[in-house]
Amino acid sequence: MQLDPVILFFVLGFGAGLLRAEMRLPSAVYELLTVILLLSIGLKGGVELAEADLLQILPRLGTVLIMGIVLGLLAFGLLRLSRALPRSDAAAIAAHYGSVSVGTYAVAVAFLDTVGVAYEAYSAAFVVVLEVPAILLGIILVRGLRPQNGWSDVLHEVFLGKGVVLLLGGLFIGLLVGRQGISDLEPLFIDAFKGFLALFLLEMGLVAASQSGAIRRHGTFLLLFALGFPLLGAVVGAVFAWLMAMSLGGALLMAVLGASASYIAAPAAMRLSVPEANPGLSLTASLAITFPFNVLVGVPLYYAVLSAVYPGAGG
Amino acid sequence: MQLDPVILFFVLGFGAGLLRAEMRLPSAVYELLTVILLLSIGLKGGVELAEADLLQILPRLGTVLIMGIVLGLLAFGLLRLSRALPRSDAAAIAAHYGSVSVGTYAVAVAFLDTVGVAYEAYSAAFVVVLEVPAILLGIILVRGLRPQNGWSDVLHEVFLGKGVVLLLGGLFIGLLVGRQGISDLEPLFIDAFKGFLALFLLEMGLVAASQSGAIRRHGTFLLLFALGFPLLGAVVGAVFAWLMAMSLGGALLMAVLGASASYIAAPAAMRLSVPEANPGLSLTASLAITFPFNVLVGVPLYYAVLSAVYPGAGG
Amino acid sequence: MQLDPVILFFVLGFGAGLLRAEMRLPSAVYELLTVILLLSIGLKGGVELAEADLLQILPRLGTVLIMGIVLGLLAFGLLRLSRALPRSDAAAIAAHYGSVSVGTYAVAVAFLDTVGVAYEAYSAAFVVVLEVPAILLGIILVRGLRPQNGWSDVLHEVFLGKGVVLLLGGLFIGLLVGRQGISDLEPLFIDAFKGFLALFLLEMGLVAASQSGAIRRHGTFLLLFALGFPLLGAVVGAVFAWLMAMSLGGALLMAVLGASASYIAAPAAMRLSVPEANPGLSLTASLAITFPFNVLVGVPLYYAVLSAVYPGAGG
Amino acid sequence: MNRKLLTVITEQALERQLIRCVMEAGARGYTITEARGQGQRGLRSADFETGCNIRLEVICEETVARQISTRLHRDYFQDFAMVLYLEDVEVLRPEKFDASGHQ
Amino acid sequence: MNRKLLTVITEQALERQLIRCVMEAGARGYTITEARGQGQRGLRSADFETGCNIRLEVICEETVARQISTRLHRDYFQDFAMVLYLEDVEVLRPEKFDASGHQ
Amino acid sequence: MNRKLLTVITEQALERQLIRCVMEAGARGYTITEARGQGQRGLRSADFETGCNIRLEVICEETVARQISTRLHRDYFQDFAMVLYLEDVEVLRPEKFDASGHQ
Ligand SMILES: Nc1ncnc2c1ncn2[C@@H]1O[C@H](COP(=O)(O)O)[C@@H](O)[C@H]1O
Ligand SMILES: Nc1ncnc2c1ncn2[C@@H]1O[C@H](COP(=O)(O)O)[C@@H](O)[C@H]1O
Ligand SMILES: Nc1ncnc2c1ncn2[C@@H]1O[C@H](COP(=O)(O)O)[C@@H](O)[C@H]1O
Ligand code: NA
Ligand code: NA
Ligand code: NA
Repeated sequence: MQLDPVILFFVLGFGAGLLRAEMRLPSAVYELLTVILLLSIGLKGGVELAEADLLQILPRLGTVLIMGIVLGLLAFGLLRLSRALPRSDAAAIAAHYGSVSVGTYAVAVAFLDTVGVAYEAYSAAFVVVLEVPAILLGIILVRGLRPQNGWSDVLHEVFLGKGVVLLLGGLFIGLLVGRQGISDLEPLFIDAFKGFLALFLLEMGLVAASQSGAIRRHGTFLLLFALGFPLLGAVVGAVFAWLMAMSLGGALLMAVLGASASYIAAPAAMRLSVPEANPGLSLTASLAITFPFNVLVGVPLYYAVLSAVYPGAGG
Repeated sequence: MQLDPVILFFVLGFGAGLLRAEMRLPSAVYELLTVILLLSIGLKGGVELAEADLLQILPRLGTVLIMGIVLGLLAFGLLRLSRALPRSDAAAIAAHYGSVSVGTYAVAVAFLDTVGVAYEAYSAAFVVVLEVPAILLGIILVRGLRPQNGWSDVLHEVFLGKGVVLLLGGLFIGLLVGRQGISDLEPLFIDAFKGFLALFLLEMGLVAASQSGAIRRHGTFLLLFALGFPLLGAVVGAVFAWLMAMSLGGALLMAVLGASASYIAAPAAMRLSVPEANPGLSLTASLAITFPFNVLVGVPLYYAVLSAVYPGAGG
Repeated sequence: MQLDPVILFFVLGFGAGLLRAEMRLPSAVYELLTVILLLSIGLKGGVELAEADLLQILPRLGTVLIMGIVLGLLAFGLLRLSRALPRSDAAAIAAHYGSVSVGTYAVAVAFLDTVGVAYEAYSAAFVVVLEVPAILLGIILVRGLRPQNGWSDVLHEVFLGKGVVLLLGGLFIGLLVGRQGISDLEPLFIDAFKGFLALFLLEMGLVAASQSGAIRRHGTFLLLFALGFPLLGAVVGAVFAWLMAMSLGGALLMAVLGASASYIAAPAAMRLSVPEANPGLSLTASLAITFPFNVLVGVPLYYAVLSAVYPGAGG
Repeated sequence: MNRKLLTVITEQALERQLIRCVMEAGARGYTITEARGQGQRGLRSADFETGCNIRLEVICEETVARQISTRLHRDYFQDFAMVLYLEDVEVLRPEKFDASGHQ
Repeated sequence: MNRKLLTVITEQALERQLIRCVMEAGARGYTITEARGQGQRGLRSADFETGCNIRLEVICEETVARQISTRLHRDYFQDFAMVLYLEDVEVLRPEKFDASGHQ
Repeated sequence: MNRKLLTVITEQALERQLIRCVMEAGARGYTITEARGQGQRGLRSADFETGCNIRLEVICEETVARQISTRLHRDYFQDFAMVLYLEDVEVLRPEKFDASGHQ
């Protein structure tokens, strides 16, 4: 199969980072890339929503919400069973893994475009839905219904973070103006998507490498969890996709949503609400282990397996 | 009529801003967007200038200069008559409203492209001309011919601000190399124009929302002026367009130039030259009231009216 | 001949800079542009490498390495003969002129695209090779084999600077995925290349202008050297191109590599390793004199001469 | 003429809470600059997703400074990266920095 | 060995004037960092078009510091957001910071 | 309760070396902000390719501060743009800043 160049950008960044090359993109550039990717995914999803049957999709959002809680509880349960971590750390990690990584989702979308497999682009709406429940769950698991600094800051962080607002905004704009309406926006948001994704992954590689020193510090248990849970999460995601009768492409996206862990919304929210949890632990797991794993191994692996076993995949 | 998605980006930004979502673009990104928009508008204008009769256009620049002074004096007169504001504040606001907003001009250009109406793209030169006279007028109205910190800093700020230099630079480059010559620059400066404008308006929506708290503080008089003066300014602009025998599209651009208020060059210049004027007042008016009004209501409104009444509009 | 608009952007920046217009791009934007240009040049080169005979090219890299040392020694010899500068300053300047400027290389590539002359795009690999030897030579000429702060920081700076890593990374990615593979990256990295180059040159014009005050301070000797050495370097580059039997386009690129002076890798490395050398001296020469000279005069001049005399140029 | 200058270096994530605490204690203003650094809780910079620091300065009366510093110790020292120090400074319009000051 | 450290926090728009004032008063240098903050004139940050602040530091002799602070008060305190404070600092090569110093 | 605050303003290029020097002298942390400015070695800002400055602060015991300042003088004062000054500050958990401190 053809090598996807965006993945090589991640490898480049990761390698450069390990060698301590001085080339982190300025944070302003990273933010610009994030904004463009979020809007781009949102717009594409919205255009598809405009052409889909909304009444059919709405109940699926509820199903996906349940998936977020299932994933969070699964992660928390496994971590507590292992007795390796205090309650607060287990809850914080559960919040990360029940939530999702938009970057990984973008890689899966690029993968499907490259191999030429159709998918339900409106799944962008699922990304939005999944941003929320696991984070709230994580907080409740530690604080009950009274987080450290009150709910208002937390809810603000979760619902009004860049991720939710831009994805949702893109979805609505795409939904309102339709495929024809966004045609003037395509050069920047659609045609250049893979180029921006390449730059984003270059940066993410550098970031992941800068965290990788922490892996050793946090021990093999974390490593095992951060490599093992994605596999479980992918299965959960694929099962939910099957429950919702999605296509093979859609099933890959759902698997990736299940397998990926948040490294933007969750860290910020957990830092404020469960400050006694060690932020290094959950960030190392999601950013330095799970993200690279999914990008390099997970996406093609899940696809290979799904091609073979997913109902109707012709495998 | 088809909804223009760039406007929806403004709405998204404004809404997110009101909800205090944490997503302001870094200032570096905002500056990059400004630079690209200014150059893009300048280049397009220059290419048209290259194909137009320069001898016919030069006297029009003089006419437009007069329009800037007329608008500034009108605004100052109205504000002084109302007795609501001290002389310095009236002059500062007059400087803003006699000058123009490049962002609003870009929205009008995008609007005309969307509805498919031709326009004199060389009007970009008018934007440059209008940047200057009202600001100088505003200073003279307070200081006479001796501004607070001497003329040199002010003239520097006015003539060598980003706006004038980049617009003028783009115009000259477009004029020198012509349509054929800029073809390699088109992917970035022309094709992606609307995408960049969308990001710019997203940011402007956030900025406008962040200022909107100030509206209440400054009272209804300011609100009335900032909503009413654009209507007057649009009429003035349209009349000048008619005097210069411009097309319907050109008349819309002139109306928008008349209706819009500066929020970049004017604030910086007035802050230094008339520091006793309250900068919150003029910025709230131009940025939090007039800009959103023009983008959301003004542009289509002026166009609807002009379609009906402008000579030769076939209305 | 058709004026190349990217050169006019440099002129615009330079003029605006001389007038002290307030419009430097934020450093984050400058870094983004650098990253995109480096990757773009690398990718194009890599794609060509994928289609070329690697066994034929590898020995050429060695030849180019020798060229870097020849240029460095030439510059050092001339400067020492003149007795105008202490050893440390001569060595620092030699390091700059034996090394190369990627920006100038990009201008030459754009020039060849505009005039429609073919060239060996894999020359991007030569840029990487030339980044290194002259800098190490410069250090050794002053410190012998014991630089001020040890070799490790210096080697890190030289081999793991943005320039080498991104060019090399782009080359490898292009080489691995080939022309077909990078097609999705083209909108950002290939189609928009000239637009980004225009913005980059705008900024470089501003930077060069901001340094130009220093020219007077450093006297006419520096001016003469910074204008004269590029001519010599261009001849050296062309001779090496001829030795390697390159095309006319390739010969121009080699001439430009010979004529240009580093203003990124070399300054940083020399500052740490030969701190007693005056950084103003070498930066003024390379950035404020040689770079503008090459961009405005050198590239077309070298091309005109090569068209007339280069074997097989049909001149 | 003398007031206290209190400087707090801490995680960016706390900015909102910090400002609330400072203003509630009666300070009349504050200044923030972006910073990075290292301390007991390791390296903190934009290069690490643990994020940057902020450096907050407050000029105020000694009692206000003590109150802020007590509250910060109580609420954040255990779980957050935080450093805090006090200096004497001379200001020209001291009333501008007083909890009871008239503008 | 002792000199004064004068810190001025004010609107970015004044940078050019501020530097002129500092150098004319006889200071040998200055350092500027970007800042944001809040005071009598409200919130000042990049998020608001009123713009950011700058934080300027000058190490100099006491007389120079007094002169700068007097001029800033006279010219800018009424119309601009501005805060200004003085501290004692110990420097190692005091002549580097003196109006009459030889380089 | 009293410690020294040492501030160093110098070229960005020296950051790595500076941090090494500070930590080797026994400091327990440091804080860096980006700065620009002017001094004997001319204007230093992002606008000039000579580059920006950094402003490094270390809270530490007096002996550590003296040691850092001596080493910086010896190694860098001659060839690099550098300014350095010392102040007294009051900290709340002094052991957090001591070379011999227990975390
Ligand atoms: N000794 C010190 N001197 C100056 N800054 C310090 C020092 N220790 C810590 N800091 C700063 O305070 C932040 C939090 O410190 P800590 O809580 O010790 O991790 C660090 O990231 C540094 O920016
Ligand atoms: N009490 C204070 N402590 C620290 N910084 C202050 C204080 N008051 C004002 N500032 C800073 O000085 C700037 C101007 O203050 P003002 O003139 O009071 O609006 C503010 O934007 C803050 O950055
Ligand atoms: N008198 C001063 N007050 C404040 N900062 C200074 C002073 N002199 C120099 N600096 C800062 O220290 C840096 C290096 O100074 P120098 O070594 O004198 O060039 C300058 O770029 C300024 O940022
Ligand atoms: Na997940
Ligand atoms: Na107007
Ligand atoms: Na060279």
